[in-house]
Amino acid sequence: MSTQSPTSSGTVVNDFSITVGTVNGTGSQTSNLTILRAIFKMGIPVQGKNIFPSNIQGLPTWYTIRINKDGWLARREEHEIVIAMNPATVKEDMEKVVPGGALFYADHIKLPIERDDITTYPMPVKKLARQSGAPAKLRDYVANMVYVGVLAQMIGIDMDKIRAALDFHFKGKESPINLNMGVIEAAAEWAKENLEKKDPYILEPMDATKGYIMADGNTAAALGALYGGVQFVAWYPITPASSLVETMNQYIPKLRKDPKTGKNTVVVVQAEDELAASGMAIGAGWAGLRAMTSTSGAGISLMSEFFGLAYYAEVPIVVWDVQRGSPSTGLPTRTMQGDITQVAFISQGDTDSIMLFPRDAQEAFEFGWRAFDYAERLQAPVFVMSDLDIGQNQWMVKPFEYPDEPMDRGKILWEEDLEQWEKEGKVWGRYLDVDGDGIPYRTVIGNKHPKAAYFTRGTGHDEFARYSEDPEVWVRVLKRIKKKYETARHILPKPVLESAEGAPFGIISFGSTHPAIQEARHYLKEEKGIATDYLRLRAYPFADEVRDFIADHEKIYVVEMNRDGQMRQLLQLFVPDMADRLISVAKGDGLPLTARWIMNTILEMEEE
Amino acid sequence: MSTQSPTSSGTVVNDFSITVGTVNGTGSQTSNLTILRAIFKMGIPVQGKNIFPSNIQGLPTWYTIRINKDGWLARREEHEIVIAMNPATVKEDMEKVVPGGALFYADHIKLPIERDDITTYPMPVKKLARQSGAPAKLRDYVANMVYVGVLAQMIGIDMDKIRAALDFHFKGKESPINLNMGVIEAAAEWAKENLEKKDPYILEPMDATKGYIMADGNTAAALGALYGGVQFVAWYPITPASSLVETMNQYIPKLRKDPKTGKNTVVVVQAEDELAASGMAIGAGWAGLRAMTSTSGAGISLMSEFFGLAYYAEVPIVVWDVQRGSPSTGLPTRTMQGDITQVAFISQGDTDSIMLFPRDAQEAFEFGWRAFDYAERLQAPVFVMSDLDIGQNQWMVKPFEYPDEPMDRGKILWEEDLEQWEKEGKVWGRYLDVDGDGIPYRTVIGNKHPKAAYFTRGTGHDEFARYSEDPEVWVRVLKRIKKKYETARHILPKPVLESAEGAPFGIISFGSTHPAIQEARHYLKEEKGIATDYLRLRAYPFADEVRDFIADHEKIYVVEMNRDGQMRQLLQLFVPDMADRLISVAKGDGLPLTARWIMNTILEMEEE
Amino acid sequence: MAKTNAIGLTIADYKGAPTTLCQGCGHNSIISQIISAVFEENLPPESVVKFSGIGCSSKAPTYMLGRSFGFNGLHGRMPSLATGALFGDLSLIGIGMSGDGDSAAIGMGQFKHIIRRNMPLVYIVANNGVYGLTKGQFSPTSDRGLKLKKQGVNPFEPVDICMEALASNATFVARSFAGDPKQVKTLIKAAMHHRGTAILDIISPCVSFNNQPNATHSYEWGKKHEVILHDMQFLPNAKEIMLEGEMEPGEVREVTLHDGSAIVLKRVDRDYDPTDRFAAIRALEEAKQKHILLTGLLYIEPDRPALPDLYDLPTDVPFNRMPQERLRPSPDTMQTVNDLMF
Amino acid sequence: MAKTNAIGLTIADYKGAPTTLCQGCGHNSIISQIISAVFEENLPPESVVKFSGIGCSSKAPTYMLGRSFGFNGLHGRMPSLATGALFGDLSLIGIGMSGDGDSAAIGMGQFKHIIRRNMPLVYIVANNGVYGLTKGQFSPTSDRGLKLKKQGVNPFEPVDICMEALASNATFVARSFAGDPKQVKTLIKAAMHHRGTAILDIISPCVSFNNQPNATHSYEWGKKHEVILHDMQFLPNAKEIMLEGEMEPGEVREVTLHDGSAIVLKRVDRDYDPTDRFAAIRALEEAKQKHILLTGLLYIEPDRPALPDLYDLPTDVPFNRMPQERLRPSPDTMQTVNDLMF
Ligand SMILES: Cc1ncc(C[n+]2csc(CCOP(=O)(O)OP(=O)(O)O)c2C)c(N)n1
Ligand SMILES: Cc1ncc(C[n+]2csc(CCOP(=O)(O)OP(=O)(O)O)c2C)c(N)n1
Ligand code: SF4
Ligand code: SF4
Ligand SMILES: [Mg+2]
Ligand SMILES: [Mg+2]
Repeated sequence: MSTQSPTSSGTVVNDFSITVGTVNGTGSQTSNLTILRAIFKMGIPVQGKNIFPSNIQGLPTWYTIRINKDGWLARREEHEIVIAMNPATVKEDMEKVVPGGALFYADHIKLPIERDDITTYPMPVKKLARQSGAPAKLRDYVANMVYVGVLAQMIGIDMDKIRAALDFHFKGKESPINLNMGVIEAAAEWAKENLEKKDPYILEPMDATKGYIMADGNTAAALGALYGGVQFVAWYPITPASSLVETMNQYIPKLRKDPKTGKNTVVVVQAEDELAASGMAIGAGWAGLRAMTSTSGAGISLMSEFFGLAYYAEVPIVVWDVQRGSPSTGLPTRTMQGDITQVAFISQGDTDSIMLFPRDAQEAFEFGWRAFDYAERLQAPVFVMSDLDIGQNQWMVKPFEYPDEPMDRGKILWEEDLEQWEKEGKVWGRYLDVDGDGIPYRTVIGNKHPKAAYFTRGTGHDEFARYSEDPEVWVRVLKRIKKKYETARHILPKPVLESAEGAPFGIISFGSTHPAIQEARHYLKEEKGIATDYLRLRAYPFADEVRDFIADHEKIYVVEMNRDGQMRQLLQLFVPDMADRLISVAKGDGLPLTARWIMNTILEMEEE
Repeated sequence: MSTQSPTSSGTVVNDFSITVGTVNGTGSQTSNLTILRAIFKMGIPVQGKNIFPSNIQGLPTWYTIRINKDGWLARREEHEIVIAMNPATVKEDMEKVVPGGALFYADHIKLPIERDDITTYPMPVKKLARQSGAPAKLRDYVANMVYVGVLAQMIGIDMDKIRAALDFHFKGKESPINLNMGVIEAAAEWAKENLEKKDPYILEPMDATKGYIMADGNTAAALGALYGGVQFVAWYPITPASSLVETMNQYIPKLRKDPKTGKNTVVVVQAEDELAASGMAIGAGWAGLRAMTSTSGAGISLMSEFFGLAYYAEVPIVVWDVQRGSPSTGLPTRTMQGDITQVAFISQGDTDSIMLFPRDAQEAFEFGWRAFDYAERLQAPVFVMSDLDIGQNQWMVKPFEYPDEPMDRGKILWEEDLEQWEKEGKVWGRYLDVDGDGIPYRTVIGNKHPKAAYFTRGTGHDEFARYSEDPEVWVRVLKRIKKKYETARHILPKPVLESAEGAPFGIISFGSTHPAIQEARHYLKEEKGIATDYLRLRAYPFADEVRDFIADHEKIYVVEMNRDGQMRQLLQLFVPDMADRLISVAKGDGLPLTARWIMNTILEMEEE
Repeated sequence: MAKTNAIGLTIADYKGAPTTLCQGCGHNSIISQIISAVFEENLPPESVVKFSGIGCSSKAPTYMLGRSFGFNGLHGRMPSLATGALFGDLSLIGIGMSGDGDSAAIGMGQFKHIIRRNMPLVYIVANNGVYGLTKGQFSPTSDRGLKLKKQGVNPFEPVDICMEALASNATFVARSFAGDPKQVKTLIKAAMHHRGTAILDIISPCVSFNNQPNATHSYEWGKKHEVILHDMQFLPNAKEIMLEGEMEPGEVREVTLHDGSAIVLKRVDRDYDPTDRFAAIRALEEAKQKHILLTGLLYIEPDRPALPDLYDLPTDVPFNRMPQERLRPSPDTMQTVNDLMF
Repeated sequence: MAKTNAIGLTIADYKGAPTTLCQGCGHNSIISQIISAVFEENLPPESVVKFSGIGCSSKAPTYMLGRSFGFNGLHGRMPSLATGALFGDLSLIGIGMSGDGDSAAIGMGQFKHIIRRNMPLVYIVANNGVYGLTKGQFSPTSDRGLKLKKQGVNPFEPVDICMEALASNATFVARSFAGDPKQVKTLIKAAMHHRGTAILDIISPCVSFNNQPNATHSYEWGKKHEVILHDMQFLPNAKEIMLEGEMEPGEVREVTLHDGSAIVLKRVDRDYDPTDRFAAIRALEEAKQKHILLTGLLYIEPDRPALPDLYDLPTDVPFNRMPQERLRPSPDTMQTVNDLMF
């Protein structure tokens, strides 16, 4: 994989991974983010992934930071540097270190060093924490700053950049910044005096992060929604979706003060459960508000019945599914792309679904606003299928771009429109397909035109929203709705294609696997000489380009993070005539896929 | 279609359909069932279908009785005899009558007879009802008995058989039997004196119903479950599933008194909603009871989250889905096979589902008891996919057969078993695959062995039911569960194959479409000379025979009652290499498919 | 010519599709009173929005106010739909129709939580103590000991809708009886002016499945056992308060609502203070002991903030008419936001 | 050697996996008291079955009674799972652990309806007024005015678990405080012997997210404001009733449970009758006014039939051990049934 060949000087520069093993609830997140951000500020491409347990305090947790000068930032399975702060896991942590790597460990941990192929650096964590003068209840927390300082010294993280990171984290508040900085500096000083560098891993400033930001996908989604003009949000807390709305709450005062009155233009309701959250959002969407909810697997299941209503009554609503390890309560703090087929076939009866698949935080922002345009244009639920990796980890991405299109409120008729229609002798019926695209016109509450009102229901209805049990009416309406999804195929974000000369097979993937795919493709090309074509899906139902791509390849590997190859199943149904070209490369173990696993799996299948 | 060619005497004997148009809530069901049963007792094959509105009283409702000497009993679209009792629908009812057919109508309905190609018989319904001496509040009801009498006279229904039908209906109670019989006889008398038979449709006794019973599928399912030893039922009322448990309640005192103590051996709880109903049933299944719930579409959606738990925690439970018109609240009083893909992909994450597809009331009985054997053997939810047509209509079927196999309680370990295992040095873990079939051994509450207890959860767990977030454990357990469903394929009811010499294509179908398929195949053969092979699915996941059948045919029509060809989708995923052989013949308009529609659709596709 | 109201509409402008409920169903008479109340209050039908769950009761909105928007949602989920929808235009009045099954069984959670949020809504539980639409199963409000044809005898203590509302700190709790149309109408008027969730538990007999004379949800029982807490009058404008002829000071209580309208309550048997929550609970307990159908305004708290009051929303234009310029942050904020990302 | 109880087990036989809850979490002390109560009652761990929903509180069953079966179900759905499961063997004792979010938000419906059915279960709401596991959002029992880090200020009136239980006619309603372990333990013992749903609303501080001194769910507030209704003792065998030394007749009330055990309540401030439902409601109202944490057995009705009593079930063998011969109708019934079909 990533080569890590020492330079002439015997060092490995800007190309390694650091894993920190701590106990959760001890504030180690601040330390890890500080390291991450400082490296980013040094201009070195970097990404952090948090592998944490489903509890609040006291269990093992790991944070992995990948540093890669070439910008390959997917998860790796190799750990060049391991920092062991947790006695409960120190043994396995030590085993993780690659030969030639380094282990930093808190020196109060009794650790029989069983390996001679790595460098070990004990750190006097307790002593330094005590010396920091921090109050007793902050000791654990401060202890975690010790490893920041030691590491900084040993691999060369810029102290200025560390201060910048702390300054950002503490929003400029002097006292915590100074407290932390003091510990870090003391630790660095200690390391300088007491440790001798023996491992090869070092950092050198670069210029490769200019024009990038660091953001997590939930923040990006929240911001995207706010720029999308979201007006109504109903939610129920659930990992890993909670921070999406919580972050939104933080930004509302900054971003969503009405320029005219100075008042708020978003309503956020914490519902009593997911059924109510979806009901409120659908009510709001029906009433003409840009409405959304945000949840994860269990919530999607509970909302099923409501999604069927929104589908058949044709109510716009945006649903963020920040996917986590499933089935059932599963692995609440792990990532997966496991709800794809469920959403595709959600709710009783014949339904269709619109799904968007953001690649990372940047696309989460973009889909964050666009999703409302699709939902209102198509008068249908739009699911944005994010995942824990996108949602909760920090991604190095291009800055968010201001929406390049005005808000599309879809086909809404107000009083004057209805008058105009009347003048033109046009007949309005809530479910009439006037334009031949399957999308009817709608009115919303408050419209004072005496003919504006209609009665919405989930039971059989005709084009004028009247109750109907007529078999032909039923079939006609459902066929027309199907047409709407045909229209959707042409409106939704197109897949992104990357072709290479002479590719023997294609790869299809989507969402957070993107960096790993790109890296795998790079190695396939560089190490095995295999060029690959790559289609990154961004929406379902699929565009024609997807069919073309499949038609162009004898063999296509569909890479995804679940057990059953769910996206492959949807693709097989899309191209039954070429269903057997689609080969599943699927793993859903809760962790982001690595380039190595993708490459090896494909190579194995190629050999078969 | 069915030929109806008059005999030499100009009559059409035992081969026509009668449709009765009434107002619901007026007791016409009793009249219709009386007609149906009397004809059945005359030895003539007969079936009734109720097309009713989703309200309680005052709306149009139709009941169609098909009489066919050759035993073709699917729904037809032709109505030879129409009885019009409802002023609101009399015009359309008149239009329904086939040329040469007969219209009976209540003579207080002002009806300009616009057709001269049919015979019309006015009936003095009010007068006869008045003369019956029935109390005023029973007038509407009695009025409906008038048409029974008139019809009986005009087509020749045996009065003895009518009395037998009433006797059955009123459980031998003299006074209602006599009241009704009085009206019917008076009406027959009146008809004899005042009407002249001009249409050709008459009945003649046969001997073709001996060895058959008449039963609805919900009753059959209820009985099946009772013979299956069901112990715990939790439900929430919903059309068309309610009568399943309501009927069960009626039979419990008769069938489920403990032979030892004379006490009851079934608990039925009406829950506060479907979430609770599924939760209770899963709790009971977990505790070692034979547990079930019964619902329809909306309920399935609401139960989604719980099904995921039962899947992953491996809890046996039987779920009856009596499907109705969907999506959403849809057509609550119409039939459909619309929940197939939803159930196949139910709940968040990767899941699998077991579905059984009963053909009619008889198979509903059989699957009624077998479902528990599968659920307990496989430690998984088993869905029995019935529909409104099966569930609520009367089917002429072979008598129910006593279970030919003992109850299979699956792999349960009691105290002595655990002791034995210990002696043999075998290790028990709740989720250990000891036998290689993917099915672990379980213990249930009350087991007093100190090592019997385990902790069940929907979160990640290892083979010993211990909490785990380990990626490898997660993958291993989910793979093992998948294996269980591979085992299921070999255990579940095999598809039923009917082959014909020289068939140019195959037909695959399932459930209540069976009679229409058989009739369509008959016509294809008789009228078009096309022999067909037919595979009737009975279970999902599919058996190997399904693959073989598809492999044996270049072209297979998959016939089903929904919009999207849901079963075809599942089949396509089962045989991606032959996915394009499967052609969807699907309609979901709320009514049972007719043989004519199936045949014509296939013929049209053949021409294309 | 048909009588017109102050805004020039006739009662026909307030009608809906012909009812498909059973003849004599209590729900039909509630429908009539809603129609009359909105007509008499001179509200344009467009200013009302109808919501319901699933059930016979929940079908009712189809049969009234045909010129009002309506949403017949899912079983038990009316409150959430209404909550979201009414934010679309907070100047509108929401009327929610639900049943005892809809609100006390599957909908218990949403029923309790809309009350907790005090979302303005006229929340009617058309309470017949039975599941009508699914043909006569027990509901949570069925009498203990009630015998139904296919269901046997109900062994459970009934849910008391008003008690539940009070336990959840509802700001408007009333009980009435479909057989007492005048009171129903007055309560609906008052409820439409209440700023908060107004719970109306209206005993509404199901003539098809639960109208046996001994059932507390029957016409006969209601007629025989109704005891009113007070004589009620609703005055759209409190300043105009004109006591009915016979009323004497001291006999009358008056509650002023947030919009200046008022409810005037005339003493019948005893002085009853509808702003005393604990008294309301006691009254319910006593009614249960005495086996009477106690009707009237049990409790009102006119001043608790309603849900929309918790958001500082613009009021110059309905929320669903707010233009893009006021919803999308301006382009210059983008840079600031990106800077905030690190 | 470790102390053994009457059935020869040590406390270790009642322990579970090591807790992964936060140090100092109130739930941990509830766990300890459950362990002690079962140990002291001399119950084999196999005779208890544990249930829970989802939340920190719902994780608790893992950390106790490792030799008991347990089912950690879904968020808000503990009551339904427990209801179904306990029919498997009605001789067992069910202990359900839930949280305030689990029972008062998503689980409100099931909470109310298990009470209505009076299914025997020790139903503990470990009430911390916050969502612990999802990191500190408001729960329906959060104090009005509570300020949480990422959530702002809670504007809603809290749900009162005990009030809700009383409104639903619960047969056993108690409030306690994790900081008062003795009372918690006594109540758990009594609840285990109650034939019906026993609601224990135990204020159980969340040290990570809601332990500010002014929060009514904090240790500090609880310690300062706890007022006990009575001194409690639980006697497994009523015949043995031996009043504690100082007790004088008249100062003491005694409630006998269905199995002959008894709760003995010693007067503290005033005489409190825990069989008077209305008095319980009043006590809750007063406690709210006075801003105190009133703890003790608020209400008990020992004799109402429990859900299993409504089915005439065999008792000679647990239901889940009943053999096929007693479950499947005999072959000769088949003909009769077919005859019934017409
Ligand atoms: C999720 C769901 N479950 C069940 C049903 C079936 N259902 C329709 S109405 C109803 C009960 C209605 O009772 P109630 O609310 O009291 O209204 P009523 O008909 O008595 O006025 C039920 C259970 C449904 N429509 N949706
Ligand atoms: C259906 C569903 N929605 C949301 C969640 C996320 N969730 C887990 S625990 C919890 C709240 C727990 O609060 P509470 O019951 O008060 O327990 P505590 O952690 O405070 O003890 C939530 C919302 C979930 N697991 N399932
Ligand atoms: S069944 Fe009952 S509730 Fe339904 S419409 Fe008829 S009378 Fe009314
Ligand atoms: S977060 Fe709160 S409730 Fe959860 S374990 Fe920690 S202290 Fe207890
Ligand atoms: Mg009702
Ligand atoms: Mg809590």
